[in-house]
Amino acid sequence: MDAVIEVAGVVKRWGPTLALGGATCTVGPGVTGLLGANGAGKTTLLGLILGLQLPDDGAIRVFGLDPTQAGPEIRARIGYSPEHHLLPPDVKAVDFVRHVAEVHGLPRREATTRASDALWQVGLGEERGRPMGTMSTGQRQRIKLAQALAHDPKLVLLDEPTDGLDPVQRDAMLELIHRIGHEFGITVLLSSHLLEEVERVCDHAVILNGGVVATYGSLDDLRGGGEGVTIELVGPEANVQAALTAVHATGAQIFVEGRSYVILGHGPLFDVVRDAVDDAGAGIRRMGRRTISLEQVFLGVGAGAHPTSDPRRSGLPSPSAPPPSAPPPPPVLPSPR
Amino acid sequence: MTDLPAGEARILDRGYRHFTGERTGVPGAVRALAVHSFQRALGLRRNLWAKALPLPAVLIAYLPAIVFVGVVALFPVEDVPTDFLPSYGDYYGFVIAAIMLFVAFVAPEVLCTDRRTGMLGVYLSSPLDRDTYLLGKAIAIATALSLVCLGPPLLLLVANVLQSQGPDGVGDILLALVRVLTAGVVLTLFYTGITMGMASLTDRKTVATAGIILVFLVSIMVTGILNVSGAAEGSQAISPTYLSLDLASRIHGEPGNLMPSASSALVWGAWLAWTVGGFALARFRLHAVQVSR
Amino acid sequence: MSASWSSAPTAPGGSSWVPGSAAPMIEVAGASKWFGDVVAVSEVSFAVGPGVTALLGPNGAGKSTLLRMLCGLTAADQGTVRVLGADPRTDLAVRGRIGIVPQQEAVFEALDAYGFVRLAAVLNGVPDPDAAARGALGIVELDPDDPRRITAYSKGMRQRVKVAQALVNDPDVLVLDEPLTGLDPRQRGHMIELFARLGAEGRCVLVSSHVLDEVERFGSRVLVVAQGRLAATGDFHAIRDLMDDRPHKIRVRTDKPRELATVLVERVGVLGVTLEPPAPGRAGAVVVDTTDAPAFRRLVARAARHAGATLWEITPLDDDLESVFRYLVQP
Amino acid sequence: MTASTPPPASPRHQPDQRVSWATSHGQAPDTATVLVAEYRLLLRSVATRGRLVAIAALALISTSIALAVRLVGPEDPLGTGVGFANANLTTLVPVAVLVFGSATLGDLIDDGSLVYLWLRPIPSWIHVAAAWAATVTITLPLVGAPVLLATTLIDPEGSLVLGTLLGLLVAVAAYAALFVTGGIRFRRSLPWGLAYILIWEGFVALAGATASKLAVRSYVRSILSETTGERIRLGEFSLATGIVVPLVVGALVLLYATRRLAKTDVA
Repeated sequence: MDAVIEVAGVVKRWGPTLALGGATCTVGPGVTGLLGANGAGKTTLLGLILGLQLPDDGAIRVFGLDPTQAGPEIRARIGYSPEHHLLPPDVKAVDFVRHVAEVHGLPRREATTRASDALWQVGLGEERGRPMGTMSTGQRQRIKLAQALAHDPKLVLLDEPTDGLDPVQRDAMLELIHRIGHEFGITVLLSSHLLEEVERVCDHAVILNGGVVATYGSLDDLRGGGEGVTIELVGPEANVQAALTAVHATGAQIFVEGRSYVILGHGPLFDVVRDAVDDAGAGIRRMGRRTISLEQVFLGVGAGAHPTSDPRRSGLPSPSAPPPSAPPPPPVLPSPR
Repeated sequence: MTDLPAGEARILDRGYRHFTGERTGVPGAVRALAVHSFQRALGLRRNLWAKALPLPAVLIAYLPAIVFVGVVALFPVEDVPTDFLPSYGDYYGFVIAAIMLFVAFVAPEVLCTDRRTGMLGVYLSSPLDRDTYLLGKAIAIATALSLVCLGPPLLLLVANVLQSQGPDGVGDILLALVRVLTAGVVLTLFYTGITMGMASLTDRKTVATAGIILVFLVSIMVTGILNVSGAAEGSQAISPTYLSLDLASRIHGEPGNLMPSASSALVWGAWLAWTVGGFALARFRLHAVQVSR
Repeated sequence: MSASWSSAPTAPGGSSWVPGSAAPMIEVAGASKWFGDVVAVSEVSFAVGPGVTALLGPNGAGKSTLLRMLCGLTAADQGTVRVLGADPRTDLAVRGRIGIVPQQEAVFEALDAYGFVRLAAVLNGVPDPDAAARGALGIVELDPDDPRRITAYSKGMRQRVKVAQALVNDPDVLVLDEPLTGLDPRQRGHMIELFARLGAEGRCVLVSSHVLDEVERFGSRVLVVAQGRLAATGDFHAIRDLMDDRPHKIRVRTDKPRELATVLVERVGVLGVTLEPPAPGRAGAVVVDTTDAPAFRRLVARAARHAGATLWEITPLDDDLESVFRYLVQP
Repeated sequence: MTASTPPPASPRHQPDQRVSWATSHGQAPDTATVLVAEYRLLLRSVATRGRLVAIAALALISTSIALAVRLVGPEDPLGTGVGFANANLTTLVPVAVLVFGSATLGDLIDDGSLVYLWLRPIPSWIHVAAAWAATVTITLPLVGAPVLLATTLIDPEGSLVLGTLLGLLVAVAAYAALFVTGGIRFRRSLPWGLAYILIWEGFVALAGATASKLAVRSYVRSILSETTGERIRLGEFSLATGIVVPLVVGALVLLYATRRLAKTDVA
């Protein structure tokens, strides 16, 4: 996995405040989530990657080049979609995207064709000739993505790309970001606060906390191999209880987690559960390997002062600091509510 | 693409195409920024309203030249009094109002809007940095201003030469051409510097335009008061308008009509101060601005 | 023995309040609103009681217009809106019992956080505005003595100042238009917890949001609006169950997909089956189309046992919040 | 785990740890404190550096003109003084009042922050009154004082100073009412206001006696001419009319603004 971005011990101060205190991580191809509390140093890191600020210490390599020396050359191959929705209102979408492509070094004719291609790709084919002042938030987000794509970057930095979108538009945008990272062969660095979206689209994540990279790696590593089964049972209450009793009899521990149950145990747990449910005549709405959510990892690494008492996970003590492949916490009897 | 033999077909992969050509780098970026900003300043590729102010102002600057040339062309040579045609230095006297209005409009339009429309953030995350960005903007503003500072006298010179009214003989023509070009460039740089400096003080273009016009008027008024109370003629250098008129006539060899007693050093010094000061202020303000990501 | 785990837990967060049983705090009857000849809201009727209710709908469905109507910021062209029994458009007193977090970011830039929240307290006639302002800012974790003006605030901090302003007059009704934008996960969790607590106290908290995972954590009462009309109301999971008559797609990941598929076709009467080949590090799967989801859920374990296939994973592909939302809002 | 018992039917109950921070429920807020609070808010949000510098520059120009006139030493100081006062009271003062007046509530409506004033249990006349007061208290010192000073520079004659002062107060009061309402009624109220001052009062109202009745400027002129005895064209109303009519019209306009604000669609 040849790294696209390598960050080694980077320190950056803004006057008295320490924005980054020795951050170290690497970002490879595919889609990587950049996570962190407000003020954890995400914006500063993006600025250093773009070569807009000089690090006080440590080193950064983007495409193997040093942003402090080869800033313009790197920025020519980076697409950036900012967080704000500001766009010149009286400029046509296609003119705007073409202009940004030209500024990134594409000759005029190539920039014109690629601009309309990019707008078609983000689903703004018909509206590309309209001035951007008449566009909705959803359309503006897609224009910002198109201008980041048009000049064929090797790396795309997206800051809250789904902000302001409704669920259906959000789904389409995430689908497109996934395609960019995997089909178009462009590395995507996605900065977002919505961990559920990062879980859905990203293969890797970098979690910043207080100016230091708390943890980074592939999502599967971060969330750890899930032992045990999460299952949502349906059907008459008696049958459900009977099924659970049968499973409990085999020595497995059972937790309540929102509307489903977490079953931890040894041996062929999946078959045991299957047979117990069949014998008891209960039904299965949803079932799968138990995984820790990215949010628990995020809050676990201290990115949160106190873990959220998310109603859905009220029964399960959130892991304090799960090293990537640590076994789940010792089972406890479900806490009386 | 040879035609396919009968009965065969191909589905072309319209997937994402990578760009493999040569990238134009920072020079290309500066050129793209300059062209784009120049077009916006003159309202090209924009709706009618955007053209409402710049185009008439440019026309007004050329009108006197066209009239002079027209008169010379239509009437037989002997009827035209010899001192009818203005010297290229004096020409500016006719159009200084149009120049001041146009100049007060261009820099704010080119510099101020980028921060409010989020474009500054887009440019600074491209191969441009703050200095190359300012260079691109300066080129756009200078080109636009040269339309009114350089164009009209040039048109007048060309027309006169063709009608053999003005200088004749290669030497004279060349001399006149060089003087017209110098005056044009000097004034263009002068107004580009001042207006960029003032436009960088705010990010609302209407406020910037009003500010520049206010500075021009107030400086004229203040020089008026100074003259009334008997200050040295050189003090007129604090008014950009008077300074530019005087400079133009000096470059064309006529003694400075507005402040003959002021030494050339003082006048050129004032020119340098205004111009370089303006550019420096613009650069300082741009480096100070905190670009919200 | 059976007491060692719980029966199916009621909706956690104590907002298990069923709207019918308490006096509704917001009542809307046949409300409509036009902007010129564009219908923004058409004949919407609902009632909202204490607790947290999430307002969902695609962009441009009339959510913001509806929220503004509830606060009396804009008049209904038809129908009636009653908040705490009064019309917020005309009755001044009821406005003092409403707290609002509007969608737009603009606040009084000339003030600092403390000044802004204190002003809200004064204008609401709160007896001790200083204490109220400090209390409200404390709840949203903002420092009342921060001298910076709000212009210098980040989006997340600005959002929290707006929430503090909405809380300062101890309102009975809280109307929040996408209050969590710009907040990081921890702040988001803290805010959700706060709203749940406010709802549990019997206040009526109406929150509009686009992030469905967030909505589920608010509690589960929803109002879904689409194209200006009410698409669904009530408990989100109950809505999901109402949709059982719809054709469902369910993916079953197993070590013997082919054998399980045949048994499912014979014994469970599914409409159609598609096989997903195993990928490296992941087992193969059977994607089942069925119109009788409850039957499938009951019989899948038996079928797997019969086929000798281990059930690694069962995932309903259109059962999550988003597909329910997509189903409800389609024109 | 027993399901938490549903709270009793009373609309609000007091769980042990209540999120509440305000003691009792607010009764109707007392008018005076609210008026002062809004007044101070609008004063601060309107007095931006840009506006203050711009209007102060204009006032500086007018005073420097008066200084120049004084240096030259006019033959008829009273006539020149009245001319100078008239010019200022009918152009500089209205422009200054427009710049601040239209911004008081106009800016809040444009950027959508009006909701934080509007959705309160207070009658809407309070917003309009606070806006009017803020406009008056900014323009009087910023523009009023320099104009008064400049006029006395030209001719310190008592009747001129009195006339200018009276004209100034009436002009600021009337124009403030006009432009605060303009800020509420029109979206881009600044250009419309300038059009009113320069085109309507500048040209149309000079057409004849009846037209001049519809411009504040004519009443201000009448105050000046009545107090100083200098005849000014189209300024023939009596002192009483000159003072009363603009103020009454101003009050009516503010009433319209109150009703308009109560009926407005708030973002």
